[in-house]
Amino acid sequence: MKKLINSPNTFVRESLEGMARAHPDLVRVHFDPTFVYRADAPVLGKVALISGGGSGHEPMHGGFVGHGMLDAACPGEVFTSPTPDQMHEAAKAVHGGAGVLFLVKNYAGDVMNFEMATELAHAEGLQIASVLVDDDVAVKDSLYTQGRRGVGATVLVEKICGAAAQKGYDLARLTTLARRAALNGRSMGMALTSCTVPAKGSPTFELGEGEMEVGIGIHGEPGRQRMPLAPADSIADMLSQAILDDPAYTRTIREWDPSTAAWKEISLVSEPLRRGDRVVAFVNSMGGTPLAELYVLYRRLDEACAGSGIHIERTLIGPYITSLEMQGASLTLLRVDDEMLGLWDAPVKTPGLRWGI
Amino acid sequence: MKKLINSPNTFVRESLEGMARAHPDLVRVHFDPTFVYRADAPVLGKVALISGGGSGHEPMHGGFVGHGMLDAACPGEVFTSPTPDQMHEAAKAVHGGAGVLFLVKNYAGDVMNFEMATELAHAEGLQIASVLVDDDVAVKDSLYTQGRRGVGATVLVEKICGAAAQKGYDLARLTTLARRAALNGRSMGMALTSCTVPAKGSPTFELGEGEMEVGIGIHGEPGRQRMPLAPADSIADMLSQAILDDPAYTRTIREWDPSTAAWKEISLVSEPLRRGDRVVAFVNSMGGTPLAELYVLYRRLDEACAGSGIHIERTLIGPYITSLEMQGASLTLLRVDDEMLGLWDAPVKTPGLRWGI
Amino acid sequence: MTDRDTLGRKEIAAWLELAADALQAARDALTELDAAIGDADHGFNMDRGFQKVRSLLPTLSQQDIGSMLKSVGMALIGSVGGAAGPLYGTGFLRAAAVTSGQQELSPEAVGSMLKAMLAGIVERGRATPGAKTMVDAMTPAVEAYDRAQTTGAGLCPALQAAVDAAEEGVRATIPMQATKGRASYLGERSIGHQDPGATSCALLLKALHSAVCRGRNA
Amino acid sequence: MTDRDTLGRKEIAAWLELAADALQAARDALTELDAAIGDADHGFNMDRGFQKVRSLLPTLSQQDIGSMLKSVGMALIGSVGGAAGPLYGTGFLRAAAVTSGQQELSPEAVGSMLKAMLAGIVERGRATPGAKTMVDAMTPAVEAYDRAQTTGAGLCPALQAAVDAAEEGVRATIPMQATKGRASYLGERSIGHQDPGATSCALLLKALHSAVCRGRNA
Ligand SMILES: Nc1ncnc2c1ncn2[C@@H]1O[C@H](COP(=O)(O)OP(=O)(O)O)[C@@H](O)[C@H]1O
Ligand SMILES: Nc1ncnc2c1ncn2[C@@H]1O[C@H](COP(=O)(O)OP(=O)(O)O)[C@@H](O)[C@H]1O
Ligand SMILES: [Mg+2]
Ligand SMILES: [Mg+2]
Ligand SMILES: [Mg+2]
Ligand SMILES: [Mg+2]
Repeated sequence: MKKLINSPNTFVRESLEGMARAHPDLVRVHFDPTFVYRADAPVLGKVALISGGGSGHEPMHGGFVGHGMLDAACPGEVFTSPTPDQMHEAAKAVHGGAGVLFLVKNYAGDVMNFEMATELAHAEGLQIASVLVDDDVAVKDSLYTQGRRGVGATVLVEKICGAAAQKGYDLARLTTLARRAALNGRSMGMALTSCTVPAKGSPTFELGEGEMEVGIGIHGEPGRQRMPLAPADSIADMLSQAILDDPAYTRTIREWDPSTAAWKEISLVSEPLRRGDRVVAFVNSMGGTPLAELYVLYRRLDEACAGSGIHIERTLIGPYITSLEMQGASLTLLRVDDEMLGLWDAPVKTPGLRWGI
Repeated sequence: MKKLINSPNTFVRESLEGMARAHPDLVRVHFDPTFVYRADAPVLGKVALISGGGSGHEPMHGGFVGHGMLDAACPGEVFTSPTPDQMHEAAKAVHGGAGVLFLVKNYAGDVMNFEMATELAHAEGLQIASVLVDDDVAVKDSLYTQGRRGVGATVLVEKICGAAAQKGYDLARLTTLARRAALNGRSMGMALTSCTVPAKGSPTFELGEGEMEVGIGIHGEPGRQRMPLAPADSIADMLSQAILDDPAYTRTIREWDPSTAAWKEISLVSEPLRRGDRVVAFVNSMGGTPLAELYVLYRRLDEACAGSGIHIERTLIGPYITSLEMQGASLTLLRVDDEMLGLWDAPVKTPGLRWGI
Repeated sequence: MTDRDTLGRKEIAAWLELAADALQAARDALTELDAAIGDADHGFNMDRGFQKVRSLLPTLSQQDIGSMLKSVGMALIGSVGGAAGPLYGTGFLRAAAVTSGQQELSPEAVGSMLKAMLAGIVERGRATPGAKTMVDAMTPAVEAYDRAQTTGAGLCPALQAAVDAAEEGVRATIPMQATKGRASYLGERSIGHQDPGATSCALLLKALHSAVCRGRNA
Repeated sequence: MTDRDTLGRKEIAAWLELAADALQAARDALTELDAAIGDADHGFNMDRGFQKVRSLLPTLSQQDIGSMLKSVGMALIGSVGGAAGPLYGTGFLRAAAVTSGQQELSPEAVGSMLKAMLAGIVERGRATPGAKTMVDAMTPAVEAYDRAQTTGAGLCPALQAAVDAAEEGVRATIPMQATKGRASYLGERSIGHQDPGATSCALLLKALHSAVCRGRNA
């Protein structure tokens, strides 16, 4: 294992310490329990937006804390969901009196830990809501799986909802927006190499020189399928067709209802992309794939969208939701309307995403 | 070789096409000869700032084209300096009547090709100046080498000078600033892995599992020294000490003098960093090293600077001047004064660097 | 059955100590299992959690069994993370609820404790048997314990039956296609691999058996 | 020396064709040499440049030697890039300057052409012999040609002497520590490797010899 770390045990903590020192104007880091929060938190009267998940996906989520995006992020160990006390303490630290929205990626661990945190925060008297992101079209059904993983769309949903929270949306309106944004995102990823979890010290899986994994998530887990390595255009075609051809997707999920202070099962449908839709297109590096290759993929994605009558309104290209040093990429299309587009364009000032300010 | 490309022959072109499509509001790409230029070029009355170099360092330089940074960038083949016609045509396309400044990294190839371009552009009637960036302290002497390589400081110099050009500095003042900024930069880099030049298809050098290369440049060339792999803190200490302890560095370089329209040899001294100095600190990924590891390095660099009485005023952390998918990192400290700091903070809007706008 | 056929506070402490030993020893093996169909962290997660539990043991010595198990549940919830943390954590919290105030558990009470633990895991994770999870080790174990109990077996034979059934349950996860947890993303590719959570579950039960029955004749 | 002991336009064209062949064949080998002490592109650079030159050949057939060499210089400058592009490009431009308007070159004129080429390379790159560059192949070649010339040797023997000296010069770069070009960054680690630019330079001279002397008795 070759990494610029001191030890697997101290990696997450030292990395967070470095981030805090590098961006003292933007973020602070609290330890025991661990969470990253806005340097100017709490922002009074604003809904606090909080996310979190395992580490190893940087800049997500800690790098998205700041003006116009997250109020706090809770990093777990590498690829391990954070624990409920982290979210609970973060919520207490950053809430500004207007409630808290948890944005949760759909993984068994994240979901359960956030559920417990939600109950804790509610018991503490906090007004709390939670929305799930589950955009990975590589996972086909929701009945015979844990449901679709939350991947690339998470970044876009955090940006859009962060802008809305900054603009003063109340908790109910923000929750509705977050659910709508999440339902409009679709992603698919692939890997050229495995990553190496520091504590394990060896690659999670082995791939031959002529092979790739298609339909991967963001935790170094193997994908749906191992295939012969293909040219970038074929890969872009395969991923973008999976997204563009993905039919309506229905699932039942549990969401915390702040009005009744209870979990309710709701059935949600994500509508397929259709000719004439407007999207934000996101080409993401899994960590070890350089920017120049992402642009090769984007070139083809742009053609594919044009061919399907999908209008790319904005782009995001780079390593934003990563799997350590894995080589590979994911594509995300998020259907937007004027409201979401305006929120996308709104100023954001975080270590990982910044414009307009 | 595992890369998201279609073929080594089309890689640079397709990547540039992708960049142009991804950022139509910011940049355009011209082919035959190849250069990236501001979508709103020429900006009348503004000095045009142009840089260039081999491809494989993305986002540098094409990703730094836009408001507040470069007017044009000339990408060569992977790791191969561009040809003089590229710089010449770029200069003709983007100059706004106030002259052109070439920012050149100190490599034999870059220097010679830019020299020829300078002569061509001058012959064309353009007012032209050029400034060399040579900040790599891994190269010790200038007499028995090609002189220090231009590495990390290039990004910072482009940002600072781009802001100054945007602010309306005239060619003479911009040239003086560029030289001063370049003289205040010091960098050093290391690699955990080699990169693979697409056309070659195999790694440029082989490194054992327990080895690293120290004192590398940005072209996948081997470094000054091969050493046993060390913890991140030791690596950060080694790189930062090399920068902090680097003595005054004197070299004779050729600069084009627009007033006499001739090359003149000038002797320049870069003064060492001293207690009390204020710097921009830049921790750069060579392409394959993820952000979380850069923060581990930054944590220690921050300590080292504090220990040496160096005040870090601003930070830049990420993959900005890369060597394809190489794993490794470089550290750069650039001494700044109020003027440079103000220019650093000024708005910038490029595909690769953006804030304030 | 004799008067001594009970599970006391000392045995609970020994269980947790032995579980911490076992999970430390199995750390890399569990992680390898998780690498094949998950994200290569289950061994670290469980080890981290039970080392945390181990560090609490001195503070638990004066507590009743319910309080001990509650502390364990809270420690797991606060330190394991991932899927396993809330699942085992909730399991221990439910076990604590049915042993609240107890200094000693009869074989029946041990059965209730195990049942409560399983119920907590299922309540939290909503997995049914056959989904290729820890539930596939815990469910047959609870059933086997019950069966042994109702046929009049003592604590140790019943625990031995539970361990055997859990281990059988672990093996049974190999041909299953996962429908819960991270392995479910693999679809058919999850077939042929042993579930890491089921494996750690069997280790926990084995530690319980050892804590209670070493030195006794089963 | 006979009337036929000259270098004409046809031989220049043949030279460029053979050079393109040789650099194509040596592409990977030159790149490997550059990987060891540089950035692994010299073979691609030279091949790209001379394939460009090859593509121009049809358009050059009516031109005088100076014009042909000028076109070659411009083509190399516009397509090779890196260090080699401006160096060889300038070399050919200088060679063009001293052969301007010529249809045929005497052995002395060939000597001037080679000398001009070297002068161009040195003027552009400011390398002295011993810096581990193409100058270390070109300098002894020019000197050997001159020596052969002044002792009355014909064109082919003089070119053969130039090639031999260039190849000897290439070998002599192996123990050198580079002080120019990319290899100079390696310091002492550049020792023990053959310079790629010197190697391509010897190939160019060898192609010239072949173009002029195949079918002749040297
Ligand atoms: N919904 C669930 N119900 C029961 N057990 C589950 C569920 N989801 C996952 N598991 C168990 O958790 C184990 C994985 O734990 P761990 O690796 O620590 O968490 P993660 O999957 O979050 O990385 C799986 O092997 C499985 O036995
Ligand atoms: N200043 C110089 N003078 C003469 N030759 C040089 C000089 N710098 C480099 N070279 C030659 O150029 C060769 C490298 O060419 P190439 O690999 O194409 O360019 P680059 O080094 O820019 O990648 C070296 O092997 C050396 O012979
Ligand atoms: Mg995990
Ligand atoms: Mg090169
Ligand atoms: Mg796991
Ligand atoms: Mg080279």
